[in-house]
Amino acid sequence: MILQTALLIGLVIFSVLAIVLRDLLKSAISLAVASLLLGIIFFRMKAPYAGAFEISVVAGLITVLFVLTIALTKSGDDVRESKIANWVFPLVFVAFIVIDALVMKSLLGKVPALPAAAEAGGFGDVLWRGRTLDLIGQIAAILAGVFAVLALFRKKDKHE
Amino acid sequence: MSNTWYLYLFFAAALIGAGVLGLLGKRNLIKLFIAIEVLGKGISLILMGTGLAKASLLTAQALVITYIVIEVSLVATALALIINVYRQTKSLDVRGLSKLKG
Amino acid sequence: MNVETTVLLTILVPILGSFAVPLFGLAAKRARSAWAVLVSGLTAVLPLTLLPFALQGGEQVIRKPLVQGFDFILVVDPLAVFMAAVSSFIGFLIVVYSLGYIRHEENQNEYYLMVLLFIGSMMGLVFSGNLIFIYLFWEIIAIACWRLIGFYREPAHVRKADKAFLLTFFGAVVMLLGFVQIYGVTNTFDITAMRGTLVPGTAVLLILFGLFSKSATVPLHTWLPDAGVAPTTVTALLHAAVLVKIGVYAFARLFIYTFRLPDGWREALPIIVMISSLVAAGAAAVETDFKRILAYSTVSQIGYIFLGFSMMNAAGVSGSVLFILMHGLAKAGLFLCAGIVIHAVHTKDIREMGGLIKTMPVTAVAFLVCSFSVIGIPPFGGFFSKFLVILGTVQGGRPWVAAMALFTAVLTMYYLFKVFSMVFLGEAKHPAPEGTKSMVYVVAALAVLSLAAGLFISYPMKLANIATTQMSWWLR
Amino acid sequence: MIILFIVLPLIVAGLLPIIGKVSRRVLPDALANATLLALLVYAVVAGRGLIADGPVLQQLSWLGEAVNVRLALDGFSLFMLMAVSLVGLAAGLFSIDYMEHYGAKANFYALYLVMIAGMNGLILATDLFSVYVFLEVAAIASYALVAFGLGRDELEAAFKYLMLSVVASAFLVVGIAVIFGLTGQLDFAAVAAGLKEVNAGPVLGLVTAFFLLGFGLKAALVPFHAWLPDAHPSAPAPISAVLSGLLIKVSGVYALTRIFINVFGLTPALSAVLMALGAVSIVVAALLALGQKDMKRMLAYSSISQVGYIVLGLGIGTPLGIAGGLFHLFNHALAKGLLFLTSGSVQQATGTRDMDEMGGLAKRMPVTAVTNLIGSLSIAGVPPLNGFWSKLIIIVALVQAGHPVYAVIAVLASVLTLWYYLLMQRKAFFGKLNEKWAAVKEAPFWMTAAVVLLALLCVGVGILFSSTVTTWIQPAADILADGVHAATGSWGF
Amino acid sequence: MTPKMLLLPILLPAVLAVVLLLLPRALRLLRDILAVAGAGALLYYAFVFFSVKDLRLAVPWLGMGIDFDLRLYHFSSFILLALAGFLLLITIYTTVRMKDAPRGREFMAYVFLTAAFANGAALANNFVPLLFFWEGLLVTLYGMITIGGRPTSGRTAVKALLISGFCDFCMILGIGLLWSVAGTSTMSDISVEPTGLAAVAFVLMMIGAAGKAGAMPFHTWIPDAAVDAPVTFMAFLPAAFEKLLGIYLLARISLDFFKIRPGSGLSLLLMIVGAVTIVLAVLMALVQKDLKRLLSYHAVSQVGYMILGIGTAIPVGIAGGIFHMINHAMYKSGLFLSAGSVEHRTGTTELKKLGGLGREMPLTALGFTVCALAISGVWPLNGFVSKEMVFHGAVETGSTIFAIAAWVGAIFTFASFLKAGHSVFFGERSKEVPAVKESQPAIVLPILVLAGLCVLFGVYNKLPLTLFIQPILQGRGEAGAHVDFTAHALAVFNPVALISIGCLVLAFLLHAYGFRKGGRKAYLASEPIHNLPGMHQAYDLAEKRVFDPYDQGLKVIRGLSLGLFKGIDRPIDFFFEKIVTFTGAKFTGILKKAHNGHYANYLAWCLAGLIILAGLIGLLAQ
Repeated sequence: MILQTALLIGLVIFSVLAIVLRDLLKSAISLAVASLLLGIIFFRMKAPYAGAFEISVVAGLITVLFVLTIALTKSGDDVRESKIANWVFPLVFVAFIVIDALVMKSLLGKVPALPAAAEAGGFGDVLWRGRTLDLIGQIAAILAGVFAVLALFRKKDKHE
Repeated sequence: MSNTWYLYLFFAAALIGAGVLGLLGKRNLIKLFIAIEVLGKGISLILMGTGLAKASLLTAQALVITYIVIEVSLVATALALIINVYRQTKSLDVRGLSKLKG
Repeated sequence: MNVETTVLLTILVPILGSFAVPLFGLAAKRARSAWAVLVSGLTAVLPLTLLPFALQGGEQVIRKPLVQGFDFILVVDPLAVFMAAVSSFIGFLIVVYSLGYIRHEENQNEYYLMVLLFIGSMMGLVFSGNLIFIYLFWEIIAIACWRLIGFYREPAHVRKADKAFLLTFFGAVVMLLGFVQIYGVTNTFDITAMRGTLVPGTAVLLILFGLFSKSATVPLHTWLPDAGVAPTTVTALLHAAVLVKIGVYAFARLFIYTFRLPDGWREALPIIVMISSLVAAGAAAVETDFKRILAYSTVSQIGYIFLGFSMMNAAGVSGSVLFILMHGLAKAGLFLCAGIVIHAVHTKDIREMGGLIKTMPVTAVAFLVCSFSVIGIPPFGGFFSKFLVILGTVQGGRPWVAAMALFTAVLTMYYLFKVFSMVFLGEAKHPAPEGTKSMVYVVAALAVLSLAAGLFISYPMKLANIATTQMSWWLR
Repeated sequence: MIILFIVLPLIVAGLLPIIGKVSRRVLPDALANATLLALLVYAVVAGRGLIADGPVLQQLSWLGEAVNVRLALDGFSLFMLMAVSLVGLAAGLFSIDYMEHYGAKANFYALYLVMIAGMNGLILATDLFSVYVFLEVAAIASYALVAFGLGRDELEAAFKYLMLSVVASAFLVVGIAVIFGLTGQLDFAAVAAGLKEVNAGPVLGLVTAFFLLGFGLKAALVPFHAWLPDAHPSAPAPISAVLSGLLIKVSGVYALTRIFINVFGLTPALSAVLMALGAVSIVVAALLALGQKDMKRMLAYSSISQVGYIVLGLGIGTPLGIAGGLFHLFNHALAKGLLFLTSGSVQQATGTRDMDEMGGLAKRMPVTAVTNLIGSLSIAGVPPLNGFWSKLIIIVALVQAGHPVYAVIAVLASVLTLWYYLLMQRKAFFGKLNEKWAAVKEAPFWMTAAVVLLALLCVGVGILFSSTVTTWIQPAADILADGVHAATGSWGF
Repeated sequence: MTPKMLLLPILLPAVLAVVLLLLPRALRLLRDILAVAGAGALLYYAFVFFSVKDLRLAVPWLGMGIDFDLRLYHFSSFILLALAGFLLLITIYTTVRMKDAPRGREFMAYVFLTAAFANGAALANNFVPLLFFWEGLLVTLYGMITIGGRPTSGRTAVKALLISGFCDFCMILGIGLLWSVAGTSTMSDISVEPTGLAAVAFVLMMIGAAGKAGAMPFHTWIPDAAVDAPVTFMAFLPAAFEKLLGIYLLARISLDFFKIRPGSGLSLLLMIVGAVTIVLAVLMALVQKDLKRLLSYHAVSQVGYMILGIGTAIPVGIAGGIFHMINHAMYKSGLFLSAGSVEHRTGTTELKKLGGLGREMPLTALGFTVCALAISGVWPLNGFVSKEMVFHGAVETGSTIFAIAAWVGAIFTFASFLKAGHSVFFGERSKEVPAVKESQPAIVLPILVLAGLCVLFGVYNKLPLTLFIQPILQGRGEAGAHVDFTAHALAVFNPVALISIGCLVLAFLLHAYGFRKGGRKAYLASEPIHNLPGMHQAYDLAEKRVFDPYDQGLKVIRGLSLGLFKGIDRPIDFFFEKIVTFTGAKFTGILKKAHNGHYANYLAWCLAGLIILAGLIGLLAQ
């Protein structure tokens, strides 16, 4: 339990780092680390498939995409970030955490929960039988992503 | 154990908060998208957390996986967009993207 | 041909005919003109065949069921027949006049289409027995007007067209709100089912707002003078003959035929409309633009029609019914005369005209005759209508309002003769010949009709009386 | 085979890049439009028969195994499918000529069909998460389509659209997750049943707010609207038409309505909030539209305003209000689609969207001008066009339900609507021909055909409004009316 | 004699008017013959009608109790006869006088049209036909004045039209009120007490009638028309027809419709109007330098006597008023016609340019002199008789102030005619006018006929009094008493008559004094009075039309119009044109500024919206 909490805290810290760090590459790496931590958390929550996916796809593929983009846009690093935001937002974030904690505490036990439904079968059954439509959706999303990338990187012939 | 899902929810909310604040405060396009990724992590976490609460981890996993796939599509599209923007404007500053207004 | 077929034809012939105009326009200019005259002529004849039916005091309700509550209902009664006959006839004259007037202009297809559509929608409105369909035709007319006002496509003209459309649309939707409120009370839009219902005061306010905007009553009148940028045929159609009468017709249809007006309104209305009349007459006396003067004059005269209807006694109502005819003839005549003059001298400013009686005597005399009729001087038709309205006002116990009305009549006389003197008398500044034959014939016809309507007053009066007794359920 | 609505466009989309290698133009054109036409025919011809005996809940079997693809076809979804296919087809036809100079037609159609598939999936889905999934599918495709021209403005618009959308859908997933956490279910019926058992007041309120943000942003309700006036004008005209005509309605209004009315049940509080959102959208967007010089931007703001009407009507929650809202949804889809298409014609002919530079184009492009006029008047609610009837029904419903203030707002805003449309007419079409455009020609055949199709539909629906209402709107509204708790008054006028 | 015959006096001239208008110029002779024959036929029928006296035609017309109702009885038959007589004379005169006028044909048509309307008005027994014919006269009035052809003719025509129209509109209102009070529009059925609304109705109808007759303050168009309109018109309408009709109606109003009693407020009002008209108009007449203008002011002044007479509400006074009406029509027509004759030959009517024409135009001079003496009330001419009756009536009311006013009028009337006659026909032959001949017979004949009638009606006053006047008043006065005014009509030796004669003498002295003062120039004979302190300024102001209610009224109308336009109409337009658009633009501007294109801004709205909505739902759910 404590480990899990520590992992979660780590997740938050790395996520925040990913946002706060100046250097884009470092942020991307922080994000990857956060994903890794999330994967481990999933794994520890007895959700191995999700954990695996998180680590492989998010920590892996997406990080690669980010790094690629960063590489392609190298000279765009020098965006001057808002000074005020740098001061104010951490404060707001801390306040948010406090509120979050308070809300969660007050919610604790207040929300009546239905009895948990027992799940039959294994993960495969659930995914393939229970969420088949989502699979079609995934295919559609992948198609959309692929076509989108194709469209955005096509050779512009003569528009305007 | 039965209440651990609140823990996940708490942290998920923290992640979402961080992501939203990042979206509001950052100016670098890539940074913005990293913030969205942070937001996504919060969402993954919250999905798992609720799955845990309802003892429907398998469904939750299915959802998270679908979510991740969509996220990948989205990231690909978004990054392609960002690269295109960069090619056009030679800058990654979101403030430069305010030509359309009024 | 029975009544039902005739009425349906009266509505459908011009509406469908209007959409055929571009097709004929593709074929030949002449074919298009012929078609327009044919359709409008047919439309003018059809209501006339209903006159015997109307003179017997007949009333027939035609019902085509649609979604419940939105039934297509037509009410054929003397009032409707009277109105239809008057507007379609004047519409026909104006189409004939147009042959000469706009023959050199562009966009004639659109012009004839819109004019016919206008006439057809007018017929639809006149016979409609469902509030929603009244509104529907009301707005189609607004569309047609809008296109017609902007006919010359000048930026300023189109602006005025937009203003007219917006203002009348604004009034109309407010009126629609009133209809909906009535629907909330009665659960129907069918006016034959609502006769004698006392309507809520707010609904009356809302509906009157719409009527005033269409009938160009102060304070919603300013679009009408501005609409004078349209071709004169259109302004004649708009101002004189048909468009502004819609409001008063709807007033008669709604608040005399159908609903009971709350007492407070019966007190207030005469004063409101007379103030409108007076203000417009004052403005007409100040203006120097020929058509604007006539437009303000229209606003002013509309006040009388409202006044007569609002008195709700036999003299007032039948006077107002008659007024619709007389004013239609005379004001159309005035506008068409103005059209001839403007067409010839290429200015609208009366200060730049003068002495035209020498070169265009027919026009001048027609103008004079129509002026007399508008002012209300016998033996022209306008006398009877104005007299009856004033008589109705006095009999309704409002001598002060009647005095105001008469003072307005003096003002009318003042500005109309000012115009006549400046345009036709005095030294000639722009001697110019009269227009084409079709134009001159039409104004002469209108002048003669104004005179004939006065000399043979008993015929239209009979119909007006029948219409009055038919619709005034409280008089029975 | 309801799933064809999702699968068929996806399959064709998958094939298109390959076909695009063979034939760059003709085959993609034909194939894509044939697909859309097939869907339309299927929806119109077969769909009504399918739901004759009440809503269909289809469970598919695949390779002999029962797989849980649960698709629901009822009056409401069939109505939406029909609308999507119809406007989709018109836009597709328009693209034949219009997308010519963008290049990569196969790619374009592929994205377009994926978007259609996403919308269809969303309409047929019976599961909260599936709704999200298909919403994202359609959204991702639309980001790319908005940026399809790859110009600076397009990219900027697409980027903003994407960023704001992503935030919205993030909140949507959070909401779905919370619902899942409360009930352990995702299926509409199960969630509805589950929510009845759980008394989760404040949490449900929060979820409602999340959903309002999520779907409200998709539907571009004020204050979640800011992306729309950037994104819709920047997209190629047919895409603008589909985005304004369909996407915001399917992924915004439809989903919102489906979930709030059929799943959550429309509480008075929710009804009040929806109506307030609708009214604010109507007024704010109408005022904004008034100040626009860019034709498509004006149309975009107008979309926001009209969506306000739809939400206002649906938010009343009475059967009449729902019917009015749905009817307006359909009418707006037709008319706004039409308007965006004509704006595309104008843009292609003149190369500008700035209305101040246009003027008197009616002379050179009569068909475009007339169809544009029909669309404008229809949206402004001028009879006898279709938009009038739906607005009328909404206003009647407002008055009947005792919301006179909203009725007044709705009415006055329609005057504003007419105002800016008249501005558009005056600057672009009605008026003296700008000498610059003396050589301009009427749009090519397919573009003209598409706008004429929609214009005829606008007029036809207006004249035959009663049969349209009874055939399409009433079944749809009945479905929703069942879901309204506070169902008062009887259906009918 | 069927009732349908009553349409004849209306239809015959109307048809004739159309025919005359349509006859081509070449057939001028035929036109003249037709006109004279028509007028003769009318006169014949008028005699026939006069002998029948009792006939009524009532056909349903407009519904609501409005019938086309014509009634012939002694009063209307008398008016009919008078109208027909004047018509014939004027027609004869016109055939020559308007021969070469550019719109002579039109003028003739107008004359007959006027006759048709006037006959109709005299016969009408229902308010609506009455108004129809009464107001119809406005058309011909306008048309005839414009025929004058001078640059200002149009303006004067409009002035006449506006003033008459105003009076007619007043009458409409009065009729409406009376109708409401009496409950019927059939004139012969109406007799109400003039109290409350009915009193208002009386005043309004009186304005209509007196306005038609040309009483002050509705007279100002007449002097203008004298200059701008053909002189025939002056003899025809203001001098004859309008007086006949106006006073006819005034008498009907005061005698039949309302029960006006001597000494009542309304009687007093009438008398005040009468007296004021007499004095002020005659003072204006006195100083005129143009014959036609001078005559026209007298046409106004004499109306005062009639109104004063009727206003006394005493039989003798009323009879005097009505008798004065017919007398006035005769001599004033005669005077205008002689002025026309002079103008016809000399081309001018300015007193200064004329002089000593008596020798060259003896018949005209004779006619003029007789008529002038008649109007001045010289014994034994008709003017003396009717004036005496009015004086008697005025004295009998007890308010001698009115009698004094009438006498003052008499003084100046005679003085001014001495001046006019002296300057035109007597004295030195003017050098500005070339030698002239007497006018054609067709011009002279009507003048002489009228002059002869003046003498006849004076010397043999029994004829008109018993034939025309007394039946009208039969049954008034003391119940059952037989009315007879002929007894002392020409009596000289009573105080009233002596005072009148004294006035004439005074007038002669005044003229003689002025003549001498003015360097023996007759046209300057009125200058001493003109130059009296106080008077002079008043005259100057009058010349500047300060007292002209028309000009002042126009100023009011213009001011009011401008006020309405600038004060109500334009602000409303400003509201729609500027304020609405400005407000719209302002709101739009603010909102547009908010949409600054920054994505963070938009995101912030979304989040704020989220928070607000969450709060709102929370609030509403409770």
